[in-house]
Amino acid sequence: MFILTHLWIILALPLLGAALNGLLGRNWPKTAVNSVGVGSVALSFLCVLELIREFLQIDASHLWFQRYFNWISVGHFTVDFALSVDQLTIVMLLVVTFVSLLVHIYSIGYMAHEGGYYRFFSYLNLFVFFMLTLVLAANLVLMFVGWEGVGLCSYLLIGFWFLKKTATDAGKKAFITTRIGDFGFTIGILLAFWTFNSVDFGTIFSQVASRQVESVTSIGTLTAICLLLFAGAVGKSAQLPLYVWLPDAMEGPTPVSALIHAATMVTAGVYMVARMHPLFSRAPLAMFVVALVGAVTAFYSATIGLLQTDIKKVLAYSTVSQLGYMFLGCGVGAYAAGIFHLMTHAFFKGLLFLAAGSVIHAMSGEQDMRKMGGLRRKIPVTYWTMFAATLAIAGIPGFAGYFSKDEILEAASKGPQANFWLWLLGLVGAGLTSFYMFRLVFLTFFGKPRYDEKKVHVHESPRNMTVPLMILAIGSVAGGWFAAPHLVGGTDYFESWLHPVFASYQVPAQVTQQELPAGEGEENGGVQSSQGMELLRALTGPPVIAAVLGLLFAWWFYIRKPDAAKRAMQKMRGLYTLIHNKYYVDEIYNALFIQPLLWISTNVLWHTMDEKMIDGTVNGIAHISRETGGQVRELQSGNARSYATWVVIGAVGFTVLLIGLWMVR
Amino acid sequence: MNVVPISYYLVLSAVLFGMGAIGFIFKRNIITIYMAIELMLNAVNLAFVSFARAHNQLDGLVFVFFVIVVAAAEAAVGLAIVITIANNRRSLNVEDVNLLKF
Amino acid sequence: MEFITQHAVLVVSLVKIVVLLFVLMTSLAYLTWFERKVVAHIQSRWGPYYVGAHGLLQPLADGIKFLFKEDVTPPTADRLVYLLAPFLALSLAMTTLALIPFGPLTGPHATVFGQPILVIANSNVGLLFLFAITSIGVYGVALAGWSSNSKYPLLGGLRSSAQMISYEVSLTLSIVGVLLLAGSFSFNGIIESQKGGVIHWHVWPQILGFLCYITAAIAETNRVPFDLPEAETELVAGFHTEYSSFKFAMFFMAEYANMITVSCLATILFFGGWQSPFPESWTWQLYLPGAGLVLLGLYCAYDTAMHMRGLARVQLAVVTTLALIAGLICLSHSALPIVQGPFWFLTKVILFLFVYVWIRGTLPRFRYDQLMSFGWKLLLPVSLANLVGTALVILLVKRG
Amino acid sequence: MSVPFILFFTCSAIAVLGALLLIIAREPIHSALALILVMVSLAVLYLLLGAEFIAAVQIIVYAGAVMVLFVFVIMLLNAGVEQRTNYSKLAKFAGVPLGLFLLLEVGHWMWRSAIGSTIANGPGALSQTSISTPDLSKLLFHDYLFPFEATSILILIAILGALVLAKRGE
Repeated sequence: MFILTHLWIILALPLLGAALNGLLGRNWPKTAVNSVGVGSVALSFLCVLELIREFLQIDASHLWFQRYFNWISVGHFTVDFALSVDQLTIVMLLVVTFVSLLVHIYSIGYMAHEGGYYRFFSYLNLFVFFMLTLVLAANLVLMFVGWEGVGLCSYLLIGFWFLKKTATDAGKKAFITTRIGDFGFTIGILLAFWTFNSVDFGTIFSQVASRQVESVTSIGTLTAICLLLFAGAVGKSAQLPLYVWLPDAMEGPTPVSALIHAATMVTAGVYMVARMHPLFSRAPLAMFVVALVGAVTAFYSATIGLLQTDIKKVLAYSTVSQLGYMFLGCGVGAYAAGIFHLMTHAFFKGLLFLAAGSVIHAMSGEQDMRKMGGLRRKIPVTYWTMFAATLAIAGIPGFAGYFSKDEILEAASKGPQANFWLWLLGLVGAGLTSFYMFRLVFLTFFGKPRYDEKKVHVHESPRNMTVPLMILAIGSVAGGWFAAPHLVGGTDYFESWLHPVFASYQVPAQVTQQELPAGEGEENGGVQSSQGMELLRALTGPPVIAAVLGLLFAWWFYIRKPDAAKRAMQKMRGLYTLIHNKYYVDEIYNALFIQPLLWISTNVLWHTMDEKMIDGTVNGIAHISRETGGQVRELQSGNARSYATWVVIGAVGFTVLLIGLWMVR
Repeated sequence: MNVVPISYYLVLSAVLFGMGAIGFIFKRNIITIYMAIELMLNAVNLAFVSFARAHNQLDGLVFVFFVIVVAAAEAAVGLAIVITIANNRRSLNVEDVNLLKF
Repeated sequence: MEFITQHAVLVVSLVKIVVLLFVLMTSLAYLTWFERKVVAHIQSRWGPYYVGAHGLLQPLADGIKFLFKEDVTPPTADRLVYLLAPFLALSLAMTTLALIPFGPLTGPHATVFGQPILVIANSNVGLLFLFAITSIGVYGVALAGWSSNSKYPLLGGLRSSAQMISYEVSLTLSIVGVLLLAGSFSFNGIIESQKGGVIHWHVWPQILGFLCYITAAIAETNRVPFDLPEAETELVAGFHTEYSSFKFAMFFMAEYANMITVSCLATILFFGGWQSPFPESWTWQLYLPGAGLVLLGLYCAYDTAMHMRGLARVQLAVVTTLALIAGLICLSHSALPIVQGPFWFLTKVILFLFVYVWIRGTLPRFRYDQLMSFGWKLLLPVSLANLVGTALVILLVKRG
Repeated sequence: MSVPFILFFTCSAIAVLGALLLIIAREPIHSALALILVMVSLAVLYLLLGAEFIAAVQIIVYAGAVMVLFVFVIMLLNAGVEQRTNYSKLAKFAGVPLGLFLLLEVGHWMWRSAIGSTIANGPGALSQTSISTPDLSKLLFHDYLFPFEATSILILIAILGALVLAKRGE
């Protein structure tokens, strides 16, 4: 029970690492920095494992809650520094610590030749600390702390090469864009407190449990809260319309993209929605919005991903769309599925990024896929691992992505809040996903080398980079097998593991029938049909077909007839340019928000308010006082008798005053 | 009635104080200005004593002591300053000692 | 008659003042004679001899001379102050004597109409008043020095004021020890506290204080060896260089009056005032004054018979008869108690005056810086130490 | 007219005259003498009020020490007749009249204020007993011990200051 009672250790370790590296690491040898950075994360990973061991021994039916000290106490607004653990947390903890451990190891190799080595590791550790805070937090405010903290670290790491203008800009963009969402999040927290007189998850949920479900038409506080919180999620998890920062965030080092912008931070939104599921379940409208946003984003960014030429940009857009899937899952009530996808996605997308990083490393900094090709032989490890990840994300049966995505789509089609159009969007998105992913693979590894081989000599990455790749590959291959039995009508272990969390605050009975996780729903269906049929149906389901189609198209366009792609482009030029320019969203935002804002802040705030009003007042005051001083100082004539006269004048005045007062009395 | 009313003393002290104030302004010689200050202090002392007598409390007299002490200290330092001024400026007229101004 | 009984205070005080003034004037005059004689004998001279027997009429002659000399006032002098200074000096010097008790205030024949005979003003803070008056005494000298508007007097005045301020401090401090022992500001209290013979006098515990006091007192009265304000070798005659005739005489009288005051004070503070040195039980001591006078008379008679010729013989005969009569009166039973106090008191005072003259006859004059450093660096610390020590001892005695 | 009244009026008259002289005299020494006069008469008034000790201290410290210091300094600097310059118009036209006004104001107020009248027949006003010095010393050395020490320190500092200044003066 040690770790369970001392949860803070898990947080403290990375923080300690960050502090050590950040404050002292400047003059340390690389090995010391490594051992601190990686060691701290590894230790907290071990702590998590121990935590799980202990967690399995206790009655895990409800939230395990640990209060450490009272942090804020204003009136009856009290916030404790309290941590809580349940199955959902455990999953997140595992993902976060595991992936970040791998990324740390990977970074040793990848960042080997970079300046500010210690800074990088200190940031990474700090990020881990904040992410774990976010995950372990037992109340909204503490969660918000982690929420902002990861934002900060993401900003720092995106702008890690702060000499590069684009990098710093991207950092700012990320920070500001997220901030917009966080604004909603903050208000959501306040509203939640206003409603429940507490920000503590336990109390909120117990109060919610007694509340009425708000119908789609009637918008109550719950809906408002959910929508506001979701706004934060939209910002943080790069959904429409706030996704714009994520592609730019690729300016950061690749490990960062892998850890923060694929595996962990961006999924914080999903985690939050899942964590707040009692509220969402009772606000159908909010649920629908979540689902809608998720689906649309999934499809939309998939389309953008089609034509990206920068290998990391492709991955970025695919991340956006995958996040969309997760939200879709949560939106249609299949939180488990969403989280499941989150986990698998953490594996394969992290892997993809790391592999891409390895490719870039091999191409010594080249990111444009059109200048690659035929790397299959030169960097086999990277190739194989990446291929596995691609299969996974494309949703080829048997691989991790398949199970999770399949569950989401299934929930979208058959779940309680099933909606055909959302399902359709998701489906098409899945097809597009597999298309652009295979396009990426083919462009990168197949065909002839399109780079000049004398200049660039391609080399496989060092061991400490490839090992994480392999580990993650295993993860992304086998990560989904928890759910495998469910194909043949068995139970979905992941589902059942998370079941207590999502079952604890169910909405009243008549809904539960539908709200039951897809697994059981499937079982009911599975009674009359045989397992073989079941398996067949699952393997030939629409998602699979879509995935295979995508694969074939990609093969056709980029292996079989490379020029076909161009012809296709000629055909639908308008659409091409539109998509190629990412629907001009950045330009639109620029025109709609940024330019007016700039104009206002330049002309109104700066030139008028600041220069004219504020400076005017200040200088004016200074001027006035100088003038008056110039006049008044004449009084100091240096003649003591005048001073004496002033004294006497004061005395007379005072006496008159006294007498007056006395007379009045 | 065989005893002088206290208010007489008070009036006297007020008058003396006023004259001290007038002298304080009117005189030009630093030393005499000091004397005017001493006069004011004396007037205040008189007021103290008469109040003490009026309320049968000795505290007033104690204050008189303190006033006297302060006056003595002030005279010591002040006269030392006067001597220095006289040595430096060759004049005791307050209005000639006017370097410290705007 | 009933006027007297009604306004006893007024009448009796007036009478006392007149008597005291008369006595004081004559004694001042004869103090000069005394001094000159003693100094002369110290320096093995005869001193005044020709004017009257043993020059006894010399003071009279001097007085007449002063009265009839021309009174010169320097044209540049500040007339008012110039005039004021000597009066200030003399009047203040004399006023102090009003506070001195020459004998017991109570007892047989000690009071008339309930008013004590042997003291003019009896206050329970008499000592303070005495100090107050003496402290103002400075002005006489200082103003004289300033007003006569010439350099020697100015220097003399400066010196004297500085000297008096500096020595007044240690004078006062040296006395506080006695005050602590006596626990009273009134002369009577102090004298009463030394009841019972020589051993109870304050000289013994306060010997240090006494020495400080006597030194400071000499300086305070501008006497040798501290007579720098009138150091004839340096500043012609100090602050009274410009003064002539009776104003000059006033300064002189003031100086002698101060001497007397200081001696009285010493007597009261340290030597048991008007109390006799012998314990009460010795009754024969009551006859001492009478006996003394009679012996004096007898000596004078012998002198008259043997050495004197002509007019001097007549005078001395008068003196003799006076002495004898006085002695007989003193021996008379009714007068016995009254004369005791004054007798002892005057004897002690005269002794002190003799000491004064003695010192003048023996010691040379200090240098000014010596004077100052002596006053501030030796006298003041010693008297302070004495004060602290006394206080500590008293505290300890009181405690256990 | 009883004795105290006569004493009071004579002394107060002397005091006021002295103050007047202090103001109008051009010769610093005369001003000093006038001030001494005022102080002595004030001392007599203290006696009249039964504060013998204060009276004595007044004369010893003020008349006997402070004023002697003044006279000494005047003699030392040989301060001549004060020249009546009028560089400060303010003092000439506002100061003196205001001072006069202050005098009349306060005096008048004191005269007819209720405070004055109540005090005139206040508790201690009619008792002629003189204030006992022991009580005074008790008060001074017990209740006001700390201020007493503070003033002693003040004096020490004053001495040092005077020394330093005088040294620089030489």
